[in-house]
Amino acid sequence: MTTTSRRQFLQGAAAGAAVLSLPQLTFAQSAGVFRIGALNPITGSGSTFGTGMLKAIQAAADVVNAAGGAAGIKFEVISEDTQTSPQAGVLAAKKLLDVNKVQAVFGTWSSGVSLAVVPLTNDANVILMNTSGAPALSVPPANAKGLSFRFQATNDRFGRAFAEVCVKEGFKRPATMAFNNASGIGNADGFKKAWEGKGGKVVAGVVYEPNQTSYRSELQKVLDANPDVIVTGSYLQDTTIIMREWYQSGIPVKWILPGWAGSPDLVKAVTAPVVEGVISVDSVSNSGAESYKLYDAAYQKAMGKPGSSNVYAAMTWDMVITLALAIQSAGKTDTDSIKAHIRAVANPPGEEVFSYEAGLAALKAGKKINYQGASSALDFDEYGDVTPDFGVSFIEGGAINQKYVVKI
Amino acid sequence: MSAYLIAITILTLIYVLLALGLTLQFGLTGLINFGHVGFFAIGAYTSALLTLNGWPVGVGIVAAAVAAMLPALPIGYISLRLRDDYFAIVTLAFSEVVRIVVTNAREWTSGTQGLPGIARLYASLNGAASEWAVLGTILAVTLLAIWMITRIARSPFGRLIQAIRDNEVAVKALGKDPAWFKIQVLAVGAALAGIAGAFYAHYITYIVPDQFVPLVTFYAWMAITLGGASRISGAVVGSAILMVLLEGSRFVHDFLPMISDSAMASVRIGVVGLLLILCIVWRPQGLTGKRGDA
Amino acid sequence: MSLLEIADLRGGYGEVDILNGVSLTLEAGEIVTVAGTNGAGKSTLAKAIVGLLPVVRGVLNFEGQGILGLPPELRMARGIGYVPQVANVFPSLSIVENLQVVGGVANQKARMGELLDAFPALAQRRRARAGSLSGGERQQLAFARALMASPRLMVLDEPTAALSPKMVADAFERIRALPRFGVSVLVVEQRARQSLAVSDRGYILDGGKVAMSGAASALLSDDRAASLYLGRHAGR
Amino acid sequence: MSLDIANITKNFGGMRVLDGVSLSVPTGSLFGLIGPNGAGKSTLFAAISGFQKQETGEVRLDGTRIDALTPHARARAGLVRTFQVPREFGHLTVRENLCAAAPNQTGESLLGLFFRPARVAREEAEIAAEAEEIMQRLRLTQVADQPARLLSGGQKKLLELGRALMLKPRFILLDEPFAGVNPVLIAEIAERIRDLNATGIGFLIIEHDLEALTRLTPYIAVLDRGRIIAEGAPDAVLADVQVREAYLGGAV
Amino acid sequence: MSNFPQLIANGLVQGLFIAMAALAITLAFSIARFPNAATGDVMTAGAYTGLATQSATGSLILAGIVAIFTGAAISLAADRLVFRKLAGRAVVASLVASIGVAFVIRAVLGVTFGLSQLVYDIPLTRAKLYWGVRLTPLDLQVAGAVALALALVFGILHLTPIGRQMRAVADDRDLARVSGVRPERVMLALWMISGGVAGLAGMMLGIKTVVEPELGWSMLLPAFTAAILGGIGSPGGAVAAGLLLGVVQEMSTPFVGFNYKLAIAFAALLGVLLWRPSGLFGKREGVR
Repeated sequence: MTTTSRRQFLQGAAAGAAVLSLPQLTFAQSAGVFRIGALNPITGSGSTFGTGMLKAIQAAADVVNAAGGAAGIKFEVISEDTQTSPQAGVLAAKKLLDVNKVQAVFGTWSSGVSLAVVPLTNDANVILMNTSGAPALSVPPANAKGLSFRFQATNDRFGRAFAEVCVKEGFKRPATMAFNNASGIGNADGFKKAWEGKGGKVVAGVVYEPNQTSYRSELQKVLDANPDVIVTGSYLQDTTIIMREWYQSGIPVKWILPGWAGSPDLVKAVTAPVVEGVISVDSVSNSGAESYKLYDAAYQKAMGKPGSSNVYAAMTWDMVITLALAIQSAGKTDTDSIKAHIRAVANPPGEEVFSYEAGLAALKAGKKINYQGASSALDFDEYGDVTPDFGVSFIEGGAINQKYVVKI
Repeated sequence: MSAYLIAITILTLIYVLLALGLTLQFGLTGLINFGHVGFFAIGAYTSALLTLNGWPVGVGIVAAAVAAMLPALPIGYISLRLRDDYFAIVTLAFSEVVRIVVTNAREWTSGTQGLPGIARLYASLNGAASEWAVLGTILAVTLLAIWMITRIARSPFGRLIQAIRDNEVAVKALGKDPAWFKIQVLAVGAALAGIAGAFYAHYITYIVPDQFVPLVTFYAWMAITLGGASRISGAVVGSAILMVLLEGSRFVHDFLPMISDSAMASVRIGVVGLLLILCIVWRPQGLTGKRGDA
Repeated sequence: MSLLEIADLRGGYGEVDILNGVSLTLEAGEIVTVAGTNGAGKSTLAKAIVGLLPVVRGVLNFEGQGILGLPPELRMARGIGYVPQVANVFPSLSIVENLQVVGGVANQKARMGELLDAFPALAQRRRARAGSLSGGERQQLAFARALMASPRLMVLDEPTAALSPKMVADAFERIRALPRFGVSVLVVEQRARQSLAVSDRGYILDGGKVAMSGAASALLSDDRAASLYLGRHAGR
Repeated sequence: MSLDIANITKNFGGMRVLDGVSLSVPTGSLFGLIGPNGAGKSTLFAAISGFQKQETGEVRLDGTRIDALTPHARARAGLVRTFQVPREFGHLTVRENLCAAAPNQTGESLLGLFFRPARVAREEAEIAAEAEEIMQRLRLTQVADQPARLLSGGQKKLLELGRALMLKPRFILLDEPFAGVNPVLIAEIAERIRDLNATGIGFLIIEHDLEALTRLTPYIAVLDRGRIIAEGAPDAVLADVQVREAYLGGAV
Repeated sequence: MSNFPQLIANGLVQGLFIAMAALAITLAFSIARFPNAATGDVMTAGAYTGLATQSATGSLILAGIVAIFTGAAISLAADRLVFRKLAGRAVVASLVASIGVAFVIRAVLGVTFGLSQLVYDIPLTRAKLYWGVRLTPLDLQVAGAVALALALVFGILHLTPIGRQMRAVADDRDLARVSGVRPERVMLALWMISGGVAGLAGMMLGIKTVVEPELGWSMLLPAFTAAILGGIGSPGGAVAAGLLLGVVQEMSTPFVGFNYKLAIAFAALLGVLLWRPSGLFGKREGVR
């Protein structure tokens, strides 16, 4: 522990909060450690995923450390809760950056939090890796320095994937139901744009408010338009209620859900017969890859659930591995070097690697590598966005079986 | 001082501005305004939208104060006929309507996408200097507000609003219109909330309707309850304690590492709740009030 | 042994004492009037006796036993009835329910029957909500309610405050009759002359202390009492 | 010059509380209003002072119709009322209660407060002096700096009267000024009212204490079941058979 | 063309939940004299314990009983430890303290049950058509349970000595005490009933939706609105207003869309209060 950081911190102790942190040892600054700030939605509307995302970061850090670190440097994970709120997210980020002196921030989930935090990481000249969908994150001012990397497909890309699935499945009369937030509306609007671009027509669209006891009137309005499929931008909780109420209505229609809603938790919540035949689309197309299996095992161990129940955890897992490979490749831990090497280790060309150990070995052997992530092939474009392929799964007898992959 | 503590101080001062409005409205006048966050939201959106359209931040902040005051007039006029506790719910409903409107008026507010990239105050200065400048500006505005409310409290106007708190009907019998005074009190509190909202928007640089939920109002109420509703110092002390509670709980983890991260969130909310209860039971008049003030 | 014995009673609502050392006694079978200037502490004394005053110190014995530590409901169970000045009935309860609500009555039905017989105006409207009664009817109901548990002492706080002159006379008649049923009365009254006229003894409070006391007739004829506390004109 | 009430009716639910009340009270007079409980006296006050809207009827003060005005506007026009149950400003001191009642204060406008501080200070001094004088007149000086909630019922009645006087009204509606007041003080209050009346302030007084009222007011009216059933000199009115029947139950 | 009968039915079903929550709030208000913001989290507690019971025993009846007792026990404890100490203080003190109680309850539930959503294991049944209105057996069961709970509450209030005493305390606490009513017993009964209603309401809501930590908290605002709309302190009014609120919200959707329906509820609140300042079933207050 350097005396400066401690003294600086104690100066603020009069503010009261600081007193509580006296026993804090986590911001010890020793040469061989790289501090990662895990900034996840532990509470709030993202709480379904937050803890799993954090566990995946920790598990991946353990993998890196067990392999001797990245360029000999061990990872240390310091976590904070964004509470899925921009304000709490900003304070949490300030704490991570300022008190814990983290050198990268991983795993902001909702677009609101990412957009609020990105100016801070930019100021601190620190990498931010997020799992948000808002298009604004790709461009300045948010990504003015190119330090922001997005491991999730943008809402727009999701919408395009939905449209591809509709074409492929031969649907003619799609309708949309969207949760009234950035992601829900983004998905539905993206779909509408893509579908109409193909000359199709969306027969009905509803944007609904969260936290209702029933969505029956909303559902009724959509069903009144007699669609053959309903495409949603929704979350687990509301989807649970909607699926039940739809099932009870007895009206036949097909569903296309985003993967975070059409998850094993949904099947568990509403029982298998209700969601039989529902199509779930997610950007984790690599479920056959070895990297996914590694992640899945780690997740299973940490959370007691299959990795498929939390696509964001796969993304945060990949964040750690990608960063470690980039550091290994750069041989240094300053932000500019890391930024410069992320694409080098994740994008083609190069030898496809699926685990940190393999990547490490290849890099040590002086090879150019292309990390294939657990969440996607993980190729970053000029905006720091991935354009993953989308896995299309069908819920059959309670199991979520991936049938094919669409590319956009 | 570290940037983190500056950030906490800035947000504390924003809460002080909110709480001061409540001190004036509730502590002095007896108005139970449960819709404070509505005025806060109007201020935030007004300044954000103006500056995003090229107006200077200074103009945005002034406009925020004015825009927040505007709805205070009709709300005051319509609902001041109502009983105190009904007024509370009507104002709460107002703030929810504001949130629903900014959520759904997508052409103006981009709805749930939120407004990113709101200009920062003193953006031209480098990191630390800019933080200090922001802190200094908000501190100056807060001190001005404290001076203003103190002056009001000790004036004939202050005497009359306290008379209204004690017995509104008697005030009417004395030839003074309580509604007009209440509207003014509402408007002053709304303006402070609007300014607080503007500072908030320019500090966080991103606003979205989710930030303007009733919980913000309750936090401001907690601040004046903890600090003491009938004293101006109560707003300051209470806001500081509130922020220590909210942020301090982040550090509880360092004391109790055995608590899992997800449980930590529950522990945090439990600590806030527990301290709130203890404070009210143990010092009903708030930390600044004399016994008997309550 | 006196029925009620008060010595050096002090107390108030918390900030300042309103009672500054009141001493008085009341024997079984007596009617005692407590009069005094405004702010002298008359109503406060009544509240202290029945247990509704938050802060009380001193001696308060009922039938020889200290009751200062008892809550109002237990004092009532010991035999102290109370008719407050205003708000003396439960407006949203019916007349019958107003009587039924009284706790600890041995033979509730029979006792209620007796009281309804004694107050025929109430018996007629037994299902009516008390809130719909006139001032006089409310007064009767308040008396009946207080009598339900067969108290041995009734504390009346300005029982005529809200009544028209016609009703005032009725009310004093009712008070005068109480000792015949074994009920002693402590009545706090602004209409001191009329009240003393039906009383055995009287106390005059001033500044939270007893300023004068004595037989009712003596007080009524006392010049000093008249000029300082009772006013010159005779009551109606 | 008079307070004129013409044909006022007022219903509560299905009940007619005021049934065409008309009354003309000269503004310089002392005028008593009596009636049994529930006759509608306080409701009549509420209608005159604007606290309740009547169904029909007119109220004029010195010839000007005021029945469309709000209560506070009527008070500003010079017609001030007190309440049966005192409505003191409990957390304010007696002195502050009186000061708060002073009309047209620059310091009660936020603009005035911040932009004309000198004028506010000057006015405050004047108001304080006035309050001091009224407290002396009403024997409230000893309790001047006590919170009003600690006063006795009678003192609160005096405080209400004092607050009304701060307005320098033309006409005061007094609702049971003697209720809860010690008999000795009653005579004094009556004396004050007479003094004030001599300075030209008119009074309409509701009171149950007939003795005290009839000594004070040379003219009374009797309200029964929402109607004026008699008015005139006290002796004549009280001798009226109808009045004795309604009000005194025939037995005096 | 909108199917108004169906919208009314949807609204009534939603209104039932608002009504139950509003009933718990209004009961507590009538005697304890403050709007209890912990009601929502008492509901959540009922939902969780009911769920735990159901998954342990498989019995929904038993789950209901446990939910009711949980609600009652938590409310009693909150009264003992917090609210009782604030009696006689300003309403706002109790209100803010009840927010604190709400947070503590939520914290305990969060630590005990975690933050992910849980669901009751209820077999889903298809809806049936009744005069062109589609209703599920679950809707009818919920309605039946609410009706039963209401009948029970009103029976207790009007037909039992303790209910009479509760109403007496609601009218005038001091007068009740000098009439020999023991306030502790009344408060005990009050919190048991109010808490029990909240616990049951929470379980019903949990069955209808999903069980998560903010289940009851997000119900609080509509419930407060209904309690006030019905005239606070009036149990019948709270229930009627809750149903009305549900119906008005759903009926408004063809005209204002789904996003403004909450705003419509508040507009209705404002309209009613301007027309009848004491709520639909509240007592009128005049100035004397």
